[in-house]
Amino acid sequence: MTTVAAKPATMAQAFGRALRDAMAADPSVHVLGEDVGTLGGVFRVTDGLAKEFGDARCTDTPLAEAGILGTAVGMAMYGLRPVVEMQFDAFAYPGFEQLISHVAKMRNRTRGAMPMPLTVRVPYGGGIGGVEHHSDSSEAYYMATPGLHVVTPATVADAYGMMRAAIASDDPVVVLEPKRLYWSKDSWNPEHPTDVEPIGRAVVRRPGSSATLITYGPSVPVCMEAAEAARAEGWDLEVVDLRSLVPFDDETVSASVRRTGRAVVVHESGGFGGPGGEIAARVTERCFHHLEAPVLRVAGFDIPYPPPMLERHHLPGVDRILDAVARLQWEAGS
Amino acid sequence: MTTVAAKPATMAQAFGRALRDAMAADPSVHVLGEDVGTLGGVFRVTDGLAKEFGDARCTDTPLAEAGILGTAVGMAMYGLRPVVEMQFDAFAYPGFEQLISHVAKMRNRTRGAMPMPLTVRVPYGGGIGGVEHHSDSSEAYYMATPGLHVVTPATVADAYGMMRAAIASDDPVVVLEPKRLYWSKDSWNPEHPTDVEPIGRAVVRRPGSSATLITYGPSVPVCMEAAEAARAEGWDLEVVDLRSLVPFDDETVSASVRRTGRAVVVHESGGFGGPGGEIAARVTERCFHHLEAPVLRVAGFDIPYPPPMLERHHLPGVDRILDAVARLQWEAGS
Amino acid sequence: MTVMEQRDAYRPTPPPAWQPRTDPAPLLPDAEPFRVLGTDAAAKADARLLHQLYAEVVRGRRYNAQATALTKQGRLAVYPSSTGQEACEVAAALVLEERDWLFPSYRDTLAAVARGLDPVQALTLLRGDWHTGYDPREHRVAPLCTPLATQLPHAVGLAHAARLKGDDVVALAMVGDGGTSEGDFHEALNFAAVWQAPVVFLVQNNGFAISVPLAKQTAAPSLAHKAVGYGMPGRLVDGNDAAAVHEVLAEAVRHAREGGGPTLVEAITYRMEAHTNADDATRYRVDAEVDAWRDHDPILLLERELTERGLLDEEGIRAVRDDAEKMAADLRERMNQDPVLDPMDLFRDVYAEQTTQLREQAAQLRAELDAEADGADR
Amino acid sequence: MTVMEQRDAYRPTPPPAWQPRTDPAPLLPDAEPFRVLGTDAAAKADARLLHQLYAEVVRGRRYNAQATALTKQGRLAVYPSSTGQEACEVAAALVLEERDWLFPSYRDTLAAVARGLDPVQALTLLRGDWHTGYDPREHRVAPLCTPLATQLPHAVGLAHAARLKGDDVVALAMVGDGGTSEGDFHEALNFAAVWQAPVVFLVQNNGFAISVPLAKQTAAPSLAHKAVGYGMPGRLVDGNDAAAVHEVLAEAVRHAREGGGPTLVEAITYRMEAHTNADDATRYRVDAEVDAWRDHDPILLLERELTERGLLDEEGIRAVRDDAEKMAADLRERMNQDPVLDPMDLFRDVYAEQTTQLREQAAQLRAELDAEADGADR
Ligand SMILES: Cc1ncc(C[n+]2csc(CCOP(=O)(O)OP(=O)(O)O)c2C)c(N)n1
Ligand SMILES: Cc1ncc(C[n+]2csc(CCOP(=O)(O)OP(=O)(O)O)c2C)c(N)n1
Ligand SMILES: [Mg+2]
Ligand SMILES: [Mg+2]
Repeated sequence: MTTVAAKPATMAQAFGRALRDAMAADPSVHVLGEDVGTLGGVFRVTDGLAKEFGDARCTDTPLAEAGILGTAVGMAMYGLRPVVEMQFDAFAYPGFEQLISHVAKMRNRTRGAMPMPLTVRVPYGGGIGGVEHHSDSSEAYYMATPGLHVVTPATVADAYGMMRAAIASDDPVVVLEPKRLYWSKDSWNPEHPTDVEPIGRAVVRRPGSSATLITYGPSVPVCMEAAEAARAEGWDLEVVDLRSLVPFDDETVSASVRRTGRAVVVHESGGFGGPGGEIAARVTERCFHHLEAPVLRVAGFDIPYPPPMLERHHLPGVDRILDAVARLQWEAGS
Repeated sequence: MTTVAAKPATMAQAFGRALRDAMAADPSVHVLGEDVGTLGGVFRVTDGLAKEFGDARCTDTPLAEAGILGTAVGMAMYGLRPVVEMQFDAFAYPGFEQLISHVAKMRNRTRGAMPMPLTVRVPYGGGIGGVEHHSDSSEAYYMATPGLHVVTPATVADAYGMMRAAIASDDPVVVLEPKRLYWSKDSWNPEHPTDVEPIGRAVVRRPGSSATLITYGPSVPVCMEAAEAARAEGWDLEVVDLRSLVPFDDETVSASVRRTGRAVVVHESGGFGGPGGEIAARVTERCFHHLEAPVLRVAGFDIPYPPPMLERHHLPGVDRILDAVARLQWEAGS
Repeated sequence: MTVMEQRDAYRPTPPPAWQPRTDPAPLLPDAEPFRVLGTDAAAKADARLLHQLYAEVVRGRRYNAQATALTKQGRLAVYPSSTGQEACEVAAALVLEERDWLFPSYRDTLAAVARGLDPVQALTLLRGDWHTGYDPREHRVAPLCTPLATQLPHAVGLAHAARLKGDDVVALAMVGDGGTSEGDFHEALNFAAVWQAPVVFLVQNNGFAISVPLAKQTAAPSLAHKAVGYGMPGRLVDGNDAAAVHEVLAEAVRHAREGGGPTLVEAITYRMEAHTNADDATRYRVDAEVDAWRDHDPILLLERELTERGLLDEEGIRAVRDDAEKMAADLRERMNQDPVLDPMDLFRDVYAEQTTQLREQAAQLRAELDAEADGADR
Repeated sequence: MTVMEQRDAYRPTPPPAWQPRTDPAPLLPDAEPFRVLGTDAAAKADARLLHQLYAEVVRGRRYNAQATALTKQGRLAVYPSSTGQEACEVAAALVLEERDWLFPSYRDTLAAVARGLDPVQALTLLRGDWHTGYDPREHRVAPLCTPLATQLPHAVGLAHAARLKGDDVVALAMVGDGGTSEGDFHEALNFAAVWQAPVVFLVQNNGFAISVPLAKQTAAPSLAHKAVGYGMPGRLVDGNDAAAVHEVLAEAVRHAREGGGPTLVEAITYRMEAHTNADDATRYRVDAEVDAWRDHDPILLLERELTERGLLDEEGIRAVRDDAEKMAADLRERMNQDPVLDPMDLFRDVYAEQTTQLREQAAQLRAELDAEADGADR
């Protein structure tokens, strides 16, 4: 979204700006987590918040993820809107009981009396040279937990908009922040931030006619690159950025696949039991007679996330995506 | 598996017998968990073990699931084969960090130096009138975690065989024990238990030609019933019991679907992000040109597990399965 | 390496960061559990309060008996009785102001009822027609919590939030001896102490976690001794002495209200019945142990005290019992009515707004139900 | 209700279950951290041990400096330095017998190296060519552990297993001050105490968890005070005084070995560098605080003690430094060689046997690599 006054900003800055604006707009928004205060977060997303709003609004907690989520549940019970940071994907696991058994279910358990307007920020994914436990793609766990919304932006503007929407939501939203896009820059005007769209709509990032790449988060730029490269092979690829994994925008995705007749789901999370299975299955259920080939998946391998020096072999890249496109049973050529 | 001396036994008894035989055969097998000793477990699966093998081999632990899994990791590091019980599905969640970050990854992290021959017993699923947090189907979480094997029996004989195979495995195995089949009985001879098959093979429980029901665990008997009922509608349904979710037996499943040309995946776990997506997607990838209709899914709804008085509306039953079969685009009739 | 050059600067001192932060002595519990009834301290106890505690404890016992009976009649899916622990349940409820919050565990329906909750609503979870059967905001009673110790950080967060808003609210959170072993117990107490949140943690040490006795649960001198590790006071109290529990909790609530931060209270009591109606306690404990506690029954202690001081006579006892019977009869009658169920409720309140996916699924169930009804009509 | 009938049986007694289980007094840490160097206790210290500690601490400092330098050269992905904490690292390694086990956290590569591990192997994780770069069984050093406090239950389980097998093995587990807030810390200590497992828990309280100072982490009088809540002894020691740390740990190891169960040791020390090379410590602490600790440097304390007692002279210092330089040169040289990588290793050791799925994926990568190589050849 380029406007006249647009200046380049990083995705990390856009997240931070969204937190700031949400805190300024609503005194019930509280940020808490490890190192979010004085340090401004290990990715500097919360930089400046403690200074502007004080320790009580942006709080360095003791080092305990279940405690962070659990106390946030209590704060939400009292009407606050906590935004918690899990420092890295794998360090959210100690909090899974609170997340699954309380955050996700509280509204339902209490027949709506106790909503959980809670935002859980999870820096996720690899490609940053992190040592073990710092690069997990944990979206499958969140997707399999009814009661949670799960979103993940791929652009600087979406980072802002989704974070605002997540905080504004009366339901718990897991915001998966693609670590390797934190420093991606885009012309984006923080003085006139994009309108905050409600959660749940996918978007066609690149129209095309030959096949659809269905993707999200850190894999969106890779797919855009693949679509560019595919032109040389004579394929005009459409790229759909899901943006929201829960709820899922069946309409946009199915419309695209019905148009193109072929689809590849791309994500860096492990393939087996990963998001791609769900996506491929529901696209097939809805578009079966429009499909020229089975919906294929390009995903991370079904292995523990590899060490930094080997991660490039694990992550879906342009070549692997094009290989999959080539397997989409093109009658004529390639 | 009926033999001459066969007597009816429950699935709970078969699990218990497997534990007993494994402990008798191998002094490195240790059972630990909440109430597994003196009480014999809340489902009585471990009944008698503490008496026969002593407290040190069958240990009542303090009440802390991460502690149970974490100390079991240490015991496995020292060469023991711990079998841990998570009392109910939802009470395994506090241990997820240990499970995901250590149990599943230790072999890989240490290049094979430290295998994790650890069995995690998880009573799972609903249909027993349990109050909240006692009926979760958590298999999606385990399936999405590379490094774990995930098995679930549907018969008394398999309960025995799989538990023995799980304990014998040099890798961590999550044994999902279908709670509502604990008291299911079968003629089965504990004096001549079935051979212990290696983990990973599906089995055709009922041959058929019209369509394949792909299922596992607590949904197997429901699918068998549905297949019986389907005869009246003129459908001859094949029922495949997956038995092992990880590794997945693509061969058996694909062979069946290629033969029948139609398939429905049935499980009581929530549909969205549940096992069915993965299964449907991989079947479609492999059998696309044999499919007359998209692979459909019959699953629990995408909601927190309902209270006892409403659970029958949530659980996939015969009618819902037959409805799905009817939607498999039969050209002629039904 | 500039160490050699620095050598002259060296003075043998303790590490710079070290200042003993607090004196641990006042945080440690007394060696013996605090008691009131049958001791000299009883003379100072307020007669009205004693009588109120008595009436509520008798009602509580009757409530437990009635709920257990309802399981036998198939009217409840399950009931974890607090028989023998009524003093703790009642004191926890009475010690709070209206504006305060109670965080009960799954065993504490009685505390919720003593706080004013409709018993039928309090039993909804255990009857099985829904999960939490009441609006937690109405009586400021959090949902009965089954995943052990997970309610403790909720109490801390709520109390902390109230304090940040400048509201005078104390949270009292209940947990069992077994629950103290969970990581959430640790994290909650630590957050509470660091934040100086107005929370009181009440551990009912009833000797068992299902079948597991305390000795397999902890090697600590007492559970109250855990407090010092968080920098909060630990208090030990006779959990069957309602007056003592009330006094210790009242003190802790006052302390919290005045900004003094959290307290950990361990109440020593005993679970007189099995873990739930589904449990077989003979597998792990002998009758003699149970019998030893009959002499120390919370009703007995109060009745003795009140009668000896002439504050209660046979007539007074009868009046209290009659009141309890009335409550029980009312409960029985109302629980004998089948709850009104709507299967479509499955899809309510999963989210503020139904997702497309849930709308589709709701439509599917609706169609199934209609077909069923059609079938039934025919 | 048979209460009235029982009334005569009533004697005002404490609750039957109550016996104070242990005397908490011996479990409590002293008010001041235990020190040896520069105090009267130093006279009793073994000269050989002091010299060994000195040599290892100097090596350790040099190792830290070298590893940090390697990050600047891009040879390590990241390095969490233990500069300033070498006394703890070294004492933890030296206090154990060969057959014992060490459970280090991600900051404790130095302890692993001091225990005999090849420094290049110890740094594999941080270089990034694999995760654990050594066979843990070889030197009985568990994998360097990043998820905080999760290694503690492993240590307990291993020590417990060894004891069950009748082996004389003690496990020493290391954790930071921040790590003590995690539920796993709580659960591990509780299991250890209940099982009386031969484990020693060493908390290096270095004042910070990344940017978070101790005061935001805990309100306890000391971290060592947490011990009493588990029924184990808590000990407080000057973490920069290698002789003191060694003595306290040796005592705890002996206690564990003799069947006395676990001990919690809090060593008070200071992280002289940033959290890792990627961290900017100026954001959360001032130089003056760091400087205050320079006078209390672990090398300084040892050097002073040894020189004052005539056990060390300039020549001896030089010898120790030369040895450290040699180690550093060797490390530098070996780390400057590119590790040999095989992408196909991705699929090794996920399971004992590759699944069909992994075989398919391995074949895919193999084909890609071959195609790449072909492309490169052309
Ligand atoms: C996290 C978790 N693990 C296990 C259980 C199963 N469970 C229910 S009650 C119980 C024992 C609880 O003991 P205690 O905390 O002493 O409470 P009490 O039952 O004595 O009131 C157990 C193990 C649970 N509810 N939650
Ligand atoms: C479970 C978990 N949560 C968060 C992190 C991220 N993290 C890495 S080190 C660190 C601070 C640790 O502080 P402390 O325990 O005092 O050890 P120190 O770094 O001082 O050695 C944090 C928060 C982690 N590694 N594991
Ligand atoms: Mg108890
Ligand atoms: Mg620290």
